[in-house]
Amino acid sequence: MRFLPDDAQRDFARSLDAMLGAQDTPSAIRAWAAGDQGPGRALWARIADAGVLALAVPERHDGLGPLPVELAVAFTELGRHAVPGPLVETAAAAALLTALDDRPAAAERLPAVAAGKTAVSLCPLSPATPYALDADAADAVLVVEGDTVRLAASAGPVQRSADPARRLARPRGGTVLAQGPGVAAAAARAAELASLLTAAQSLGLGRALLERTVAYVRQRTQFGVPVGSFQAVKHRLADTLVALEFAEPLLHAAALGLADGAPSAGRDVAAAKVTAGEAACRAARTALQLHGAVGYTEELDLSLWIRKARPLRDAWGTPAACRARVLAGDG
Amino acid sequence: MRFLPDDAQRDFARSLDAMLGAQDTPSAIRAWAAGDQGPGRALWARIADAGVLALAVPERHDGLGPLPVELAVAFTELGRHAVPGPLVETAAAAALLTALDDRPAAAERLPAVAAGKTAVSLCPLSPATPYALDADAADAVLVVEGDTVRLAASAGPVQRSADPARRLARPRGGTVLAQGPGVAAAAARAAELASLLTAAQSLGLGRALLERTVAYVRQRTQFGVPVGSFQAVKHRLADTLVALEFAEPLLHAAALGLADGAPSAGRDVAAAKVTAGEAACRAARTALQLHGAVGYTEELDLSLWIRKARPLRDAWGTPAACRARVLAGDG
Amino acid sequence: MDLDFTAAENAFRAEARAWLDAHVPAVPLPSLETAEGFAAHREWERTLSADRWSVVSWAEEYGGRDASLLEWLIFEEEYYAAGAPGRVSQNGISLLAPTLFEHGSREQCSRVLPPMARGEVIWAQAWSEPEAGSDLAALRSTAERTDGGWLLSGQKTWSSRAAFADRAFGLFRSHPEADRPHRGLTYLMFPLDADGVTVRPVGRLDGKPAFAELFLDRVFVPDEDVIGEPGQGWKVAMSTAGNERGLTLRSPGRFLAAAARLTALWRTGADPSDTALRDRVADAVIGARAHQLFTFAGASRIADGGAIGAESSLNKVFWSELDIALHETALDLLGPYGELADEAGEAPAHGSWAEGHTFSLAGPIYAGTNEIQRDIIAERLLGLPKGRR
Amino acid sequence: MDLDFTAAENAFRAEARAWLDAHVPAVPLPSLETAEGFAAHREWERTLSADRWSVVSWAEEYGGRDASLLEWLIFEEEYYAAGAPGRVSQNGISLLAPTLFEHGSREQCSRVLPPMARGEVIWAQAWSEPEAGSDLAALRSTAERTDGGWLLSGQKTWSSRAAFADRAFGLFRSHPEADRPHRGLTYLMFPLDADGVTVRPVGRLDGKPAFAELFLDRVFVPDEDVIGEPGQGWKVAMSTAGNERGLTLRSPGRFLAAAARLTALWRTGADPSDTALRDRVADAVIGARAHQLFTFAGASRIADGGAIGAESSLNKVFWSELDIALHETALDLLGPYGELADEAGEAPAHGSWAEGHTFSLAGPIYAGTNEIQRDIIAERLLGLPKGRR
Repeated sequence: MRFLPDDAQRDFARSLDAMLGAQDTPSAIRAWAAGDQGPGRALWARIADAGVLALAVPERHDGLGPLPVELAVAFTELGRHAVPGPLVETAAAAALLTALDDRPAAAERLPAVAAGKTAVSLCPLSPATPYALDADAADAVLVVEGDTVRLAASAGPVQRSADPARRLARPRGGTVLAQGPGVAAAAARAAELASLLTAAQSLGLGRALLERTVAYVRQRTQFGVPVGSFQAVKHRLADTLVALEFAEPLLHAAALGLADGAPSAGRDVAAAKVTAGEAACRAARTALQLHGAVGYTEELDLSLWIRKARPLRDAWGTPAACRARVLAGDG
Repeated sequence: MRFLPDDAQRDFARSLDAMLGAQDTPSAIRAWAAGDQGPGRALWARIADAGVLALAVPERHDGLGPLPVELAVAFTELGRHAVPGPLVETAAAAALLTALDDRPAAAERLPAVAAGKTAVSLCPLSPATPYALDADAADAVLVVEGDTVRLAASAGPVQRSADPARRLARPRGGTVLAQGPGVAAAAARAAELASLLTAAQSLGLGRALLERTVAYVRQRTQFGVPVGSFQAVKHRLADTLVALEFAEPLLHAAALGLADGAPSAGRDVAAAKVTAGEAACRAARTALQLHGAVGYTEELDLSLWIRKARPLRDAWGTPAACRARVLAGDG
Repeated sequence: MDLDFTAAENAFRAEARAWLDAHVPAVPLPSLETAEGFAAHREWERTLSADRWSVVSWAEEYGGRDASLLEWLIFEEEYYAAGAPGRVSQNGISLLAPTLFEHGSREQCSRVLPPMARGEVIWAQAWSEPEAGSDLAALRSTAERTDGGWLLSGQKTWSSRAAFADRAFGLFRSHPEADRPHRGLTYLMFPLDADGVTVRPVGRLDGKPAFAELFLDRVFVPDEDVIGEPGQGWKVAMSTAGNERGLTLRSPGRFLAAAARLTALWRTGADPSDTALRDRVADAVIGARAHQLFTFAGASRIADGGAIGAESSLNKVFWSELDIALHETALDLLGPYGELADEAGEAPAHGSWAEGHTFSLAGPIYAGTNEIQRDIIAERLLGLPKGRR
Repeated sequence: MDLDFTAAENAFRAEARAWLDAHVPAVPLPSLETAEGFAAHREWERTLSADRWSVVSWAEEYGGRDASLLEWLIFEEEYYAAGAPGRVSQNGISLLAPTLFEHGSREQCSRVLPPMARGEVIWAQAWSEPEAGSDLAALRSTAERTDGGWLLSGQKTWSSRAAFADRAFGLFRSHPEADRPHRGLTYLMFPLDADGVTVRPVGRLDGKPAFAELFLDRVFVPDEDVIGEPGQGWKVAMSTAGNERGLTLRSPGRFLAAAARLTALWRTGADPSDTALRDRVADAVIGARAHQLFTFAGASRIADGGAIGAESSLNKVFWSELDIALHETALDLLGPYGELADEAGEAPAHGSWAEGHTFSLAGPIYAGTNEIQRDIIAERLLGLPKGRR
């Protein structure tokens, strides 16, 4: 056992972090929120160039995957930089198309997904999940209902999320892409991957929130001393770190479980999802409180991160659903 | 509106506090736990002399009551001093006997209750409440089952509680004291009073825990400064005070509601019960943590207070039951 | 000890309720933090004022009803229960007016208060500065003595509602030679459209311009707009911070109404056997009731001639945490719709849960952070040593 | 990155499981914190030791199996899953032995370790003093130089298990002239039945004499029982505090087993639609798994030649809070039986939930309070200023 990212995984994360850090992601996020996907798609292309999307696509469709562990590592960095767009959904759609084993449908789209040319939104339509993320910005929108997968005809009107970079739509109409008993199982596997990668985003988001807040309280002074020298501030940040540090191994174990097709993978993903999601929410609350009024303004780039935490916590598995799943008897 | 204890209520509380403070209650508690009820019953007699038990008994049976507000004030002080024995149960039994309107049964016992000569245990027997508190030490044990009140024949074997001063027994056999459609309603009213007075005990207990912990951290030094100068310690104590300060008005309002027979009284009692019970548990955890190892020893008298918090929180209405009651549509 | 209202109080409640029934807009006004919403809310203040409901606790000569604190609480309960609009004059009414009552001249009161009551002049507060948030004694903006008045210079931040307001009030360093940082400050009122004032709106978390930054460059303020003695601004500002204000900054009526809406949401939309959500709804109901009762007790203490000093810190910590928990419960109850921004077409209850949630998140920060409130509780109510924290 | 065990590790697990299946007492032993239970647990140590299961990670010459850290974790998982008794030798094995391995002489190791492994000598720790709890540098007990050894005087408190143990180890002030309070201390071992030692048992919350106070009056200790250099005791004690110990003070196996018992309790006794309880059970299961995985990651880091320094503070905060939450959930699941003391005849699971709860409450206090752990996390892992707190 060596339950740590290996050198290649670490280097991959570091190079993604460096690449994304050199981009102006806040501007891309703000543009995306305003309906201008240009900068976001440019970022998307760079992420694809780095090989991230290919990790979700099998080799036979010009990909490198599926590699859930490397995807989790990569999506942690995407979360750290709050990259906008249906990245999780595109990776999950790749898993769905792969699992459907409908060669033409997969062959038609997966090479373009791997290359970063196609963004896909995906939505398991139900009362609990009526919206498809960024459907208006996607090149294709897949809708799963029961044993059917549809390719939606249009995105429908967009609803704004509390996270301005999340654009929520109710996809309409379209044609049936696949139907039959295998669809639900394939969709469930895709949803597990989506849940895992959302958890990874939460973890990265939470780490970024913590790091920036630590940096802020070290330099901000009140009452003649750095705010970070107050014990109440220190302890709050310490608790935030504890929450994040114990979410990470759950995430990695869940990724390994998905990679191995372990029977407990569904439970492991649920455990990682709720823990990382709650840890990021805690980090967001900490960031908001310790930045004080400045953290409460949309001008501060960090507010883009703060507002992401809660929607990510609920996307692809609410805390209640995840906790129920952890105790569910089956696999 | 003058939603504050009046001078008479305040003086009553102060004189009870002074009287109990002059007794060696820790010894009485330890003796009670060991099965020696002598010192506890002596304390009981003084409490009755102060008029506390007469507050639960109507004038026609030589009492001064029923006066739920004054009872709540008094039981807050009994809780502050962690007085052992089935005091809540005796007051509730008085309410039950009064409500049953069975003059002989009431006339036989209530004057002795008011005079402090009769201690009564009371138990609404159900899977959730199988034990009668201190039944072995009581002069009478009333058991309510459905539409029947029994006078139990014996206490049965005693189970030790995590609070050593609470002796739990399963009363056995006995004779039927009352039966019929009025019993359940009378028992419900008695249970509401028991819940209110348990909440009052929790509040007093929590206040005592907080006060002693504040005193301790002011004098205890570590790292060259009083422990109470650390911000983490200060904030924890501040949060404990907040919890207690907002429980008190709920308690007083619930007592007023019972006194007035307000339709919302049941909900108000439940709100007070869960809030005071949780506040006392928080105070106990704070006391334990901030006393450190010394708080974890039974030698410290405060441990007698610490161990009371959780059983009181659950007695006569668990937090879950109280929260459900708060949202119940009826009265 | 009682919780009884007098016949007069009950009549006051009935009158308020009837008026609100007749006047509260059927469709919620647009968000207070937008230009359109600000105008609509200003108009609403005029409507309130026309029937003397905008400042019930003030003297009649200034537009009020001489209502007692308890009557004010009753009015607030009815106001929020009726779903009436947010109060755009809140800063003026709850921060500036009490200061004027205590330290203002009769002339100042007569000049400033009636237009405030009518919503004709909306006031913004100008306390914080970039380097003086929690640490208000670190203020740097200056008031320089000039002929017949003062020249204000410097930068103020987090000036709530200043994006659309008419005038502002705040503290300025007038006596830089003072020996301690919280001395030598002066409390002044100034127009936001004066020469030398630049107002830069700042969006809050949901993007609404709920604040502004103010840049002041030798803005002239006549002596008549100084409140209290020059150099005594700290005392003037603090003297009204602790008493009624600690009880009334956020009225119980607000949380009672929110808890009632939450309960209705739970009853209509939630699985009643979901005890995890049920417990959180119950806690919100209990918390709102506790806050109301705590406030009644505080009002009784004030009626007895007592004061609410550091106890207002208990109140601040309690309601700010209650408000967040209540709104987070609502968002969880709303499931996928809890994520929607308030302006989203499908946002439940016209987006008011989303806006309420955003607003609640600021609670532990403004009006003295909860960290500072806990220090005050520990030091002043529990007697713990001051220490360096 | 993987979570795979080698064939040898799996074989080790199978061997441990088989042995435990065959040897773990069917009826739980009496509480470790009673005289009777202590004797029974000492006997159990002998049983473990006879087949070399008492100290698997030690060298074979001292009674171990040269097991790796990972094998130790495997053993612990199997041990607690089998419901095996608590470890009465825990203090010696986890606190004294690592110190001897690093700083003890070969002679000391040979003399002290084998009887420890066999449960023949049970060790108590003697760190704290009345005025030196969290602030260990404030120690006052003295070691005075004498012919061929040292004379120990003073008072030690909270000496876990000293009521029944044979020997103790701790720090004593040997060089009072040292310039800083944590210098001038010496690490010594001494017998609890020596002349001049008075042991006064102290009951913990549930009344069990889990600690003792030690009064020392010129207790002679020969030079051979000094560990490391005289005057260097602080360094000696601290050098082993941060590495593996931070990972292994409470093994993941303990919490995994407790979470499994909790889940079983929930499945058999609880209303499955009670989501409030369900969520807490799920959190315990998730927490135990997270703690296991965090430990695997730490073990991997150590295997890579890395160190676990301040990260052990993360671990301490996490498991101590997990342990309390887990046990409080159990007590709530047990309804009215959750109140029963462990020796009550009707106490569920032979009172082990009650005893576990009592034990868990001490978690945030011992081995460095959680307040201090959070200071360490903030200062050493997050780089926040030390400050006066």
